[in-house]
Order: sequence, then structure tokens, then C-alpha cells
Amino acid sequence: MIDREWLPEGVERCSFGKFAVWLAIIGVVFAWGLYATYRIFANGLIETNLDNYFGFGLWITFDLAVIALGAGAFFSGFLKYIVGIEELKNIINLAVIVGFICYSGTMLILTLDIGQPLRAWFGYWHPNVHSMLTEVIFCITCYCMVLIIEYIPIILENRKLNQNKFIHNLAHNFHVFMPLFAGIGTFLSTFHQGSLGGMYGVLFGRPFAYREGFFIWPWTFFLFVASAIASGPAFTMLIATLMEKITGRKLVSYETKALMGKIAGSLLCFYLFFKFLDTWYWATDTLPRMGLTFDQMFNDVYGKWLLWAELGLCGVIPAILLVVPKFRNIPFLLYTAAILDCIGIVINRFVFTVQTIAFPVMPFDKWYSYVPNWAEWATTFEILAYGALVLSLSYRYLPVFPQEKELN
Amino acid sequence: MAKGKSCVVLPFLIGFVGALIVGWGLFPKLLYSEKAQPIRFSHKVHVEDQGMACDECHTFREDGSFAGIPTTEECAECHAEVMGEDPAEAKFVEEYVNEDREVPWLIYQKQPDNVFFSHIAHQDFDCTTCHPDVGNSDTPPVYYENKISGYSKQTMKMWQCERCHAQNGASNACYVCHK
Amino acid sequence: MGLDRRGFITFLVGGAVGTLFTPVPWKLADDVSIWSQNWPWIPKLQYGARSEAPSLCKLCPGGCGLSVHKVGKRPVTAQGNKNHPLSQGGVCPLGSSAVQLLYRPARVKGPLKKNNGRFEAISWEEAAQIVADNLKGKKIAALSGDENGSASEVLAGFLKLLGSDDFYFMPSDAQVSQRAWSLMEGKGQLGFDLENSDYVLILGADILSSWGPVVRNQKAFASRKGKFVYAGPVQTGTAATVDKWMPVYPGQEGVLALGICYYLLKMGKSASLKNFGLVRDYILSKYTPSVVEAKTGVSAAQVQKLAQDLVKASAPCVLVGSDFGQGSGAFEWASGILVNLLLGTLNQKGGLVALPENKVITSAPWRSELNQKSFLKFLDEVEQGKAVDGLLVYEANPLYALPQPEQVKTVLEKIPFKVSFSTFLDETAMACDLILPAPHFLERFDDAYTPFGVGQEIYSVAAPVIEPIFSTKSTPDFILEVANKLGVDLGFASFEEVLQAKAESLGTDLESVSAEAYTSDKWLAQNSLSLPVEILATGLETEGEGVFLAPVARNYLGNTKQALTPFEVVVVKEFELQKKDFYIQVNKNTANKLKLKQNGKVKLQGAGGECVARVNITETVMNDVIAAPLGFGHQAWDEFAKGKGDNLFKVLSVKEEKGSGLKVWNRSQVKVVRA
Amino acid sequence: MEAIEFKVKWGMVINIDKCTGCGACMVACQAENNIAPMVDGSDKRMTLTWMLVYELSNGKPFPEHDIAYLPRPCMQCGKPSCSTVCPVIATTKDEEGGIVSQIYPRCIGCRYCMAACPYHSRYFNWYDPKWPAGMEKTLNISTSVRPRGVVEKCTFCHHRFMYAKEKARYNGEDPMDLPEDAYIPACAEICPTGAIVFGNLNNPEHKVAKLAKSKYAFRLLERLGTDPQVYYYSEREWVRRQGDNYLPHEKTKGE
Repeated sequence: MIDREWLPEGVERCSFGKFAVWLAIIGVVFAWGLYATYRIFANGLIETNLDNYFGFGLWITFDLAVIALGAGAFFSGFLKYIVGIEELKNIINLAVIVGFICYSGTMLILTLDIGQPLRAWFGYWHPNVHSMLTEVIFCITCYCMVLIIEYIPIILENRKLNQNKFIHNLAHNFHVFMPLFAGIGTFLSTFHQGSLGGMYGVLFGRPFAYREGFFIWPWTFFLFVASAIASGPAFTMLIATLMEKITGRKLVSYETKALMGKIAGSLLCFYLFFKFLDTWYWATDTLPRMGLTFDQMFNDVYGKWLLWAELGLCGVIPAILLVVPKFRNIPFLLYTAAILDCIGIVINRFVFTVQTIAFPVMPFDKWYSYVPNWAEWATTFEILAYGALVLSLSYRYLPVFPQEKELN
Repeated sequence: MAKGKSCVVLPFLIGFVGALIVGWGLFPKLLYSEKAQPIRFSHKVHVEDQGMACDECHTFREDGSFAGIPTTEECAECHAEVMGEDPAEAKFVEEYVNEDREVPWLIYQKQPDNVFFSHIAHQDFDCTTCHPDVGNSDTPPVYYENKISGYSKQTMKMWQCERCHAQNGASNACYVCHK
Repeated sequence: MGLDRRGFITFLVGGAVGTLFTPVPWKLADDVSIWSQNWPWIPKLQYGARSEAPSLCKLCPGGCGLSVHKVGKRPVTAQGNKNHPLSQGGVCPLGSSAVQLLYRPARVKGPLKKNNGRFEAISWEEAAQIVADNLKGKKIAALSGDENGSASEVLAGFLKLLGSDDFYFMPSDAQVSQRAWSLMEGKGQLGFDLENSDYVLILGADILSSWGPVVRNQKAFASRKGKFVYAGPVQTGTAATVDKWMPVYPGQEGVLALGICYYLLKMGKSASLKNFGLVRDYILSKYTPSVVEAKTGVSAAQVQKLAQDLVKASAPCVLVGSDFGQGSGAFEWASGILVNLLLGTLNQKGGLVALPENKVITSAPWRSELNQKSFLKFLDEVEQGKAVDGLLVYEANPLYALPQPEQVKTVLEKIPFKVSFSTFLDETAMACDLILPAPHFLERFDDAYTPFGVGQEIYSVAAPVIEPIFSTKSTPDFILEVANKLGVDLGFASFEEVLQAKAESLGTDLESVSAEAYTSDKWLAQNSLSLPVEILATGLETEGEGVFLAPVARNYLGNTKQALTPFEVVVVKEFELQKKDFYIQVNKNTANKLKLKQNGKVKLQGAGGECVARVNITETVMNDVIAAPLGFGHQAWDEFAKGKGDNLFKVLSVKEEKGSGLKVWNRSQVKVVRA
Repeated sequence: MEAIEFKVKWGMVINIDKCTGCGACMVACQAENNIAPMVDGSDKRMTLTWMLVYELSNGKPFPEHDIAYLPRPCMQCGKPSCSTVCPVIATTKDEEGGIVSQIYPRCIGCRYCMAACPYHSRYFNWYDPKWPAGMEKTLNISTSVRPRGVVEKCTFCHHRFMYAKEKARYNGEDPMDLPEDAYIPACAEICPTGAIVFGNLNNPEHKVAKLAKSKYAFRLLERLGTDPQVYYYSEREWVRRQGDNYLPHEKTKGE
């Protein structure tokens, strides 16, 4: 293998040729997305299926979903470095990498999503402090930087790089400061997860999303934080499992995975309790005050099935499966529950993004539906391919999984 | 070790200073192109020699808008025929009056289309508060055009407008100046 | 000292750090964003002094005064002229797009001659010579869509001097009303003094959407003293706003009028008609409440209520016209006039009025004479072998806007020499041998004398507000030039002189009438009127097979002259047009009866053609009626109108009215089949 | 954010009972504000109409059916849902008169304001504006031409306010105390039935101030708390009821 000396010590990796084929597959998807990206930058957003009714669509849904799912990074960091759950060291590297992918991917999508990418920096230079989106822009950027800082020591631990004394010392120093960054990350992340929810909750012109709240923060602020930490750990754990299935190697012990499941499950219960409360209050108090009923919020396309899927099938059921040890210890149920958990959060982000604006607020207006077009899918897959690329390279060349040696 | 260090510091310094020279010295030269007015218009001839007042040409219209630079038709009220010896005047009559064309004057303080600047709201200020003092010039100053943005180098930036508004207690609401 | 790799890297790092301390990155970021604010491919604004110029809209016969707003020499927007009696500051969507039409892609940019099916550019001298050669000693006909302009007078006078009586207007209610009025031995042009009426009953005519001088109607409605009641098959813009809407089957407004007459006669009302007794007995025996109810769909009680309300009003006015501004017969108009006579509103404030006429071209017939003639009858004659050598078409698009245009096309093919003076490349221009474009009306002198439907004599003139953009020539001027070549003397050297003479004949002059319209409140007193009873028989005819079709004309769909304008495209509603398909409107009841589904594709089959549409189910249409928009289905023009929907004129079926000999198509029936 | 109280509050009262749905306001608006024409206008989610006329139905079958037309400009809300969410201060309600601004060179095109506005008053420039050859010569100097990628909306023809102020200054009058007809947006000026009335809601002499007080006056989605400066007027209860969301048992405003 031509790259043998770059591989982590004491682990086995597939042949470089095989790896190159894998990269090529990713590359094809990535190139497709790149083509769409080019079209969008050259011709504008007319290349997408977004319109004046659906100014937000697949991209924002995707952004919100991956940011929620990427919450595994900050929350695992928080639990490991601040709370001190040592077991999480087995998966914390992966959590950081997944988080980095999710956040950097989001930022890439966001530059596509705005109509004037060349003015993207206005968000920092001319910020409107009253806008939740400003908070999101700042926190995401800062947190993305934190993730880069957290990611760097993992890169520096590459066997070849680490031979350099300076790099070796640098990596070590980074590790020393990790709790600090974990703390900053937790703070930033909590805020922007919340702000993302706040973004919708403050829309008092959109009854589907509008929520009252505490001080300047609508309830969705807190619910988004809760739902993110309830799904992030599950997602990290699923990625680890997926990598195991692809590589055929044991990477993380089942105990660690179950622990992640337990964390996710407990938080999911916590989240659901408040989410049910919120939904009930919204349906029976907030909406009637606007002259609307719960039933009016749904139509044939964006039906109640979405709500039941989100809260029941992908809410209550995974919560039970994850908190009850008997179920959690059966791998099939653990993985199923984790998948459902993640789907539930994606549905949540989807309805808040799309159904919010699909509901016709003016009584004489009507429902419209939105379907993303190829360019939106291609760019979304571009980011997925980008994630797969980063993950593949990290797995092959960096000591991501401390348990890998002993488990195999 | 000492040798290793100097090997790091010196190239760094060279790079650093080099960038400063390029950035402060060369870059502005590259960024702007120099342009001359299509006609060498002499304010001096009109003001000093002919004793004209500024508002004989730079007038307010009856709707309160500012006419800015006079049209060829207005100039032709005097310059229907060549009056003097100046070749610039001859060029003006020949190429613009006779052809019934407007002169593409370069406006040093030209604001973009998205700005609504009301001259009449600022009539208590001296013209030179914002405009270059060309009232006595014989040759118009060189016009510097930003190659990227297309703006004149002297186009006032928004923060300058805002500062003056703030100092004078005028509103800085967006629509006070934008359209 | 050699530069090793590490040295080079530190050099780069130093450069990068140094750059941060220069304006380069920050200025670039700023300038690039400024560049995005002024992209070179986005048009820049051209500044200049703002001014207003009075003008006149010639896009429909409504005769609205415009105020064209200019920047420097460029017209930028067309707004209503506040001082003009017919617009009073308002304009319809067509007039509002007047300025932009200067640059409509469909404009003809210079004289064209067809050679082997393709148009080639020619010079105006050549054009004048060709026309002169082809007219000399030939049998010539002319068709004009300008029913109130002096240009038509020039054209008609020219034809007369060439020995031809074949001058025609495009069909409209102006002609039908004139025909009916003449049959009743009336004089002058009929009008409605809506401004002063306290109870306006509108039967059929969609006066607030498209009929007659729309903007003036809307203004009169807005400042109404009493009530406006509208009876028509569809809830149009008129129905949406008037005080009361009454559904009545399409083309049955005349019957409804006679239904009202029945009750008025029962109340003992009379009219000064020579044959009043005959008329009275006829109506009382034939138009009994049950007959009227069956024909119109309006209950006897409602008809009686209408009659009572009209009698109670101090200045009532009844306006009977076609739902879509054309195709009605003398029957409807005579019936409408009769109601007014019974109510005693003729030449009364707020009632039906007779307005004077005017002409300055000696050889030209009076407008009331020209309005007696029907182009459709002329086409019949041509089809039956009448020899015609040439046809001049001015401001008209018969190949699109006459009923059964495909048949019209076949007949017109028999005429060997056809000239279109169209400003735009319309369907008719495409089929002509010569296109000699008139300037856009903002580029030329033009006028409007008493548009049909108004209640007073009005004369407005517009001077050009912009130099012609393309190689165009004012048609009346061109005609005067050709007349000169042929040695025919119309008495004027230029069209401007014609307008000057007309202004003078009214006791004013060109300059003042260009600045402000001339108005006078002269009404023509009538001698003895009569009403041939055979006209009244039409309403009793049994209807044919098929479903009633109610064409709907709205100015935002364009009209018979102007196709959907670029700025009107977004005004068209979702349920009127989707991409290439236009919609018919039926209510749920009718849809169930005809087994039609929402969005389903259907074919409408008329007597002379068919068209394809989709179905929109809406309760705005009365039972057993299909409503559909006029104005779609253009095959010429430009991308803004071409190929959108289908032309409803294709399914209108023409019948001959027995009493008057007029052609009528306001009672068209169609078959609907699923496509 | 606290709503600012203005001395002058430009407002509209649109009499729905007078609107024939002719569309003149929509056309006048496009011409006045340099909106490029579109070749296909049938997808109403892609068209750009600062002023849009909706057709309202009372929902009953023929013959009880009734229709009405509702022209919808920007509501210039007293408490805008849009301007507060803009991340880059490209839209504000900060100028005397209370018109919600939209600054095209600042806008980054994130469309958050569009998601926030329940009236669909905001439009995104999906295309670069393109006029048929030559038609760009009819561009008005009133409004800057917007590139693709930014959001725009009705401004109550704000430039006309600026023109009126300039004229007042020229005539030595107070630019903040304009006569009633000195400043009127294009749509209100052109409306053939005078259905759109415009003026200062804070001036009791102005027609709008009187009309807005009528029991038949209402505002769109008032219950959401947007506090629009556009009022509607209809004597038909069903029309007023469609101006807001009502639970079945609730009484319509004005009843």
C-alpha cells in the first residue's frame, strides 16, 4: 500500500486501490453537485424549484436537520469534558468530525441559498441584532471555527504528521485546552440551535410556527435545543455503526453505543414532554386566539400524518426503545430507535420550514405544495458526498476510534 | 538553531513588507483607471471671464429637482456657434451641438441609481462640502474610476452621509436616501 | 541564502499576514459587493427633467385622455389625464401600458411587402407608388377599427372619391345601436348620461369591465347618485361591484327589456311612437311574464320589481348592450330604447340621449351612415362573387377578432391586394400583401370624436409626445399622399389640417383642444319615432342546440385591436390561463350536467369552428352557461401573446337577424366534448 | 423591538365594493417601478407583482354566489413581521411616514422576510430583469433597477413622497405637512373607480383617516398584530370576514 506510513498504527485498512474506487464513487456524486452549484452561481436561484411562496425549501430543511443531528458534537463534548463522562472518549472524535461536516456543509449550502452570495459577509458587517438569523449566522460561524479547532488535533495525530516534534507538542496542547473549547462550543451551539428554533417561533405572521415564550425567546428556541441534543448523539452513534458496516471492522464498543442511545433516549423523553405540552397549548390557545383551529393547519399534502409520524412513530416509540435497557440492549432495536429518532427530528425541521409557509394565512389564499428539483437535490448530495469524503479520509488516516485496536 | 530561526523570520518579513508595499502602493494604482472629461470645460472662463453665477447653469427645476449639469440644448443657448478661440469649445459645438448629442460628462460625486439624493434638502450647505471645488478650475480634475465597482473614486460612501446626518440631527432612516 | 521550502512557506505566510494590514482584501470585498449592486448587464437609469404631456388613448374606442409622464425626451409612464372628462385621472390596464407598447416586440419597424410569402422591407416612396398603382381604377374596400377618429373619415372620404361605398367599421355595439336607431327613424348618435342618473339598469353590457368608454363608465359608477343594477350571465367586474347582480342568459337582455316594457305598459306608460298601439299590443301579447321568465331565467316577480324601481327613480337609465361589446342585434337595442322611451328618459338628464355628429371631409359619409354597414355582410357578398380588387385595413384585426375568423380568412383570400396599416404585426397584417405601419398613437396626431356610449359631445386631439421610433407613417397622411398621386382631392394637405378644421368646426382650435378636450351638452331633439314590430320578433325565436356561451371581454386580456400587452401578462388570473391553455368557466351544476372535471381538457364546438380549453369550476357563472374569455389564442404578435390559449371568436356562430338583416352572434351556442 | 410612533402615517383605504378587478393598478405599478415584464405569468408563485388583485368568493353556490376583488399592496405594517427578522438591516420601518423600506443593494436575498410576511407582499428576483429590446428606454428614474437575487416589495411609490417633499421645499412649504393630493402612489392615482384612497392616517382632515374609522373598515389579518397601514372597506360582511381568520362562533369585525 503506497500510503502505508500515513495510516494509524496497529489498524488494518483496505487496499489503496479499493479506497481509490470508493473515493471515485463519492467523486461522481460530488461532481454532479458541483455542476449544479455552478449552474446556481451562474444563473441564480431560478435553477431551483424555490418560489415566492416557498422561499425556504430542501436546503433550509437540510441545514436545520444536519445542524440538529450534528449536535452530537457539542453535546458529547459537553458530557465528556464538562460533566466528565469518560466513556464518551471512545466516540468523541467521531462526534467532532461529524459535527464539523454538518456545520461546514451547512455554511456551504447557505452561500448557495442566498440570492447574493457576494454579499454574504453583510451578515457580519451590517448585523441586525434583533434578528434571530443574525444570531444564527454569528453562532454557526463561531461554532464552525470551534469545530475546526477541535478537529485540528485529530488531524495532527496522524502518524506521519505526529512524528514532527512541533506538531506533536501542538497537538498535545490542543488537547489540554479541549475542555475550554468544549465549553465555548456548548454555549454557542445551545444558542444557535435555539436561535434556529427562534427563527420560526418569532414569525407572528405565520400561525403554524408562531409560539409564545420566555423573554425574547419563543418556546421553539428551547424545543430546538432539546430536540437537537435528543437526536445528535443517536446520529453520531448511527454514523459509527454505518462505518462499521461499510468497513467490516468493530470501531466502537456496544456499551458506548448503548450509552449514546441512553443519552439520546432520556433527552428525547424530556423533549417530547415539552413538545407535547407546546403542541397542546398551541392548538388550544395560540391558534384560537388568531382565529384558527388545529385542523386548519393541515391539508391533503401536509397532513396530520406528518405530526403523528413526528411525535408518535418517530418520537414516543424511539424514546421508549432507547430508555428501556431491555430494548436498548438489542442492537436491532437500538439502531431502529436511533434511526426513528433522527427521522423524527428531520420531520420536525421540515414542517417548521415548509409547512409553516405552505399554510395560507389569508383566508382567500390557498395551499401550494413544494417539490425540490434536481439542482437542489444535487447540491444536497454534494454536501453528503463531501461529508463522506471527509469521513473516509479521517477514518483511513486518523486515529478516530481509540477502541478500534482492542475491538478487532 | 539560530540559523533556522533567521531562516524563518527573514522570509516572513520580506513577505510581510512586500505585501504592505503591494497593498498600499501598487493596488490603488491598479484599482483605478484615470479618465479625462470628454470636453476640457473651463469653469474659469465662465465664472471669471464671463462673470456668470453658478446657478445660471446649475439650477433647480420647478418641481424642486436639481438639474445638475446643463444639457447641450441649454449650453447651445450661448454656444450655438463657436464663440472663442478655445479648441475645446470648437469640439463641443462640432461634436455635440451640431450633432444634438448630450455630453457624457464624468460626475466626480456620481451616486448610484439606488440613491435618491435631494439637492434642495441640502441647499444650505456649500457645494464644496461634498463636491470637489472646480468652480475656478481651468482644466477639470482627472476622474478616477474604480475598475471593479465602476464608481468614481470620490463618490461619497454611505458612512460619510450617515455621519453628517447624525451630526446635524437629520434622520438616518434608510428611505431618507435610498430608492 | 537559498530559499528552501520552509523559507518559501514563511514568505507566503508573511505575505498573507501583511496583506491583512493593507486595504486589498477589505476594499476588494467591498468593491465586489458594490459591483453586485450595479451589475453591468442591468440597465442603468437615464436621468432628465420630469414632465407631463397630454395625450389620448387609441387602444379602444373609449377615448381616454392620457397624461404621458416623461423624463427628458423619453415617455416613461401613461397615466390618466385628470382634466379629461372621459378619464378623469383613471386609465384601464391597456391604456396604462401605452408607453411600453412603443417597444412591444411585435411592432412593425418599417414598410413591408410580401414576396413569395415572405416580407421584405421597402421604402415609403415605393409603398406609395405600389398602393397608387393598385388603387387606380380599381374596386377598393376599407375596414377600420377606429370608430371615432378622423383618420377613418379621411379613409372613407378617399374611398368615396375613388367611387367606392365599401368602407366598414369593425363590428361593435356602436353600429348596432345606430342601425336600430335609424330603423326607429332616430337621428344622431345614442349615448347614456350615466353621470346624472339615479338608477342605472344595465342589461348585458359589461360596462365596468370592457363595454364602451370603460373608464368613464367606472368614473360615473364611482360617483353615482343612486343605484347601478346589472343583469348578465357572468359575475364580471361589473357584477362584482354594482348594487345588484341578476343572472340572465346570454343574449337575452333584449327579452328582459321587453319583459320590463310589459310591466311598464301594464302600468299605463306610453311612448311617443307613431305605431305605439301596435307595439303595445305586440308586447302585451307576446312578451308575457311567463315567456320572459323562460327565456331569460329571471323570475316574473323580479322583472316586475325592476319595472317598479325604474318608475320610482327620478332619472332612470336603461342600457342594453352585448355582454362582450359586439354581436348584438337591432332587437336588443330597439328593446332597450323602448324601455327608455316608456320611462320618458329620452334626452332627459341622466337618461338616453341623442348626440350630434360632425365631419369635415366633404366626400366622407356621416358616421351614422357608415355605422349602418356591416363588414360581415360585405364578406358574404365577396364570397358570393362580388368583385373587389383591394382592401385597406386600418387599426383592425379582422382575422383574429371577427366571429369565425377561419372563414373570414378564406373569403379575404379572394381579394388580390390587401394593405394593412397596423402598428403591430397582427394576424391580419401577416395575411396582407403590404404592411405600411402607422406610428404608435403616442408618435402621431390623432383624435377621438364622441366615443360611443358617452352622454355628451366630446372632441379630443392628441399631439405626438415622442418622435417616431421606427420608419412609420401616419396612415391618413399616407392616404392624402396617395390621393394626391391619384389626382384625388380630399381638400386637405395633411392630417393635422383635418384636425384643425374639425376643431374649428366646433368653434375651437387645434391647440386648445389638444390641451383640453372640447365638450358640449347639445342633444338632438327627435321628431316622430316608430318601431317596426318585426324587429321585436327576434326575441321569440327558439334557440338551437348546445350550451349558451357567454364570452367575457376584459381589458387586461387585450381587446380586438391590441393583444395581451407585456405588462398585462401577470394580471391574467391563474384560472384564466395556465401556460398554453385557457380556461372556460362553468358552475358546479353545469359541470355535473356536462360531466366536466376541474382542469379537464375540453373542445368547444361552434357552428364555424372549435377551440380547445380547460375547465375551471366556479360559481361566478349562471346555470347552463359556459363563460370564456375573449382575447387569447393569438397566432401573430410576440411572445407575450402568441400561442397562449385559443381564440374564442372561432366558436362564435353568426346568424342573420330577421327584422334588420343584421348579422348577430351574441346568442352563440356550443357543444362541449372532452378532448 | 418597540414600534416607532410617527407624526405622519401614510395609509391607504381600499374600497373593495368599488374594485372591478380591472388590473390597472397592477399595470401602473409595474410601469412606475421598473418591473420587467414576464413572458409567462401563469405561475403566480414566480411572478413579481408589488400590487396583486385577488379574487374573493363568498363560497356559496350559484345564485347566492358573490365575488369581490381585493388589491393587495404592501401593508406597511406598524409592527412589521418582516423588517425585524432581516439579518442585514435591508428593510426597516424607521422613516417618518411609516413606510417599510427595502434596500436592494443591502439585501443578501435570504428570503427570511418573505417567510415572515403573511401577505405574500414580498417578492424575490428569481430572474435578472430583462426588457424587450428598446423597452428599457421607458424605464422610470423613480426606482432603481433590481438585480436578481434580492427581495423587493411595494413602497407606496416612496419616490413620489420624495418628489413631493422636494417640490414643497422649492415652494418654501413644510415638506412634512403636505397637502392631501401632493403625494399619491401610482395605483391609487390610476384607479378608475377611485377604490384606492391615500393619505395621512394621522391627519383627521384626510379622507383616509375618516374612512379608516368606519365600521365597515378592516385590516387584513389584524389579529396577528401586524398593525397594517392599509385598510380595506366593504359593506359586505362576508368580505370583511375574509379579511381575517375567525372561529365559527366569532362575530365579524364591524358587525
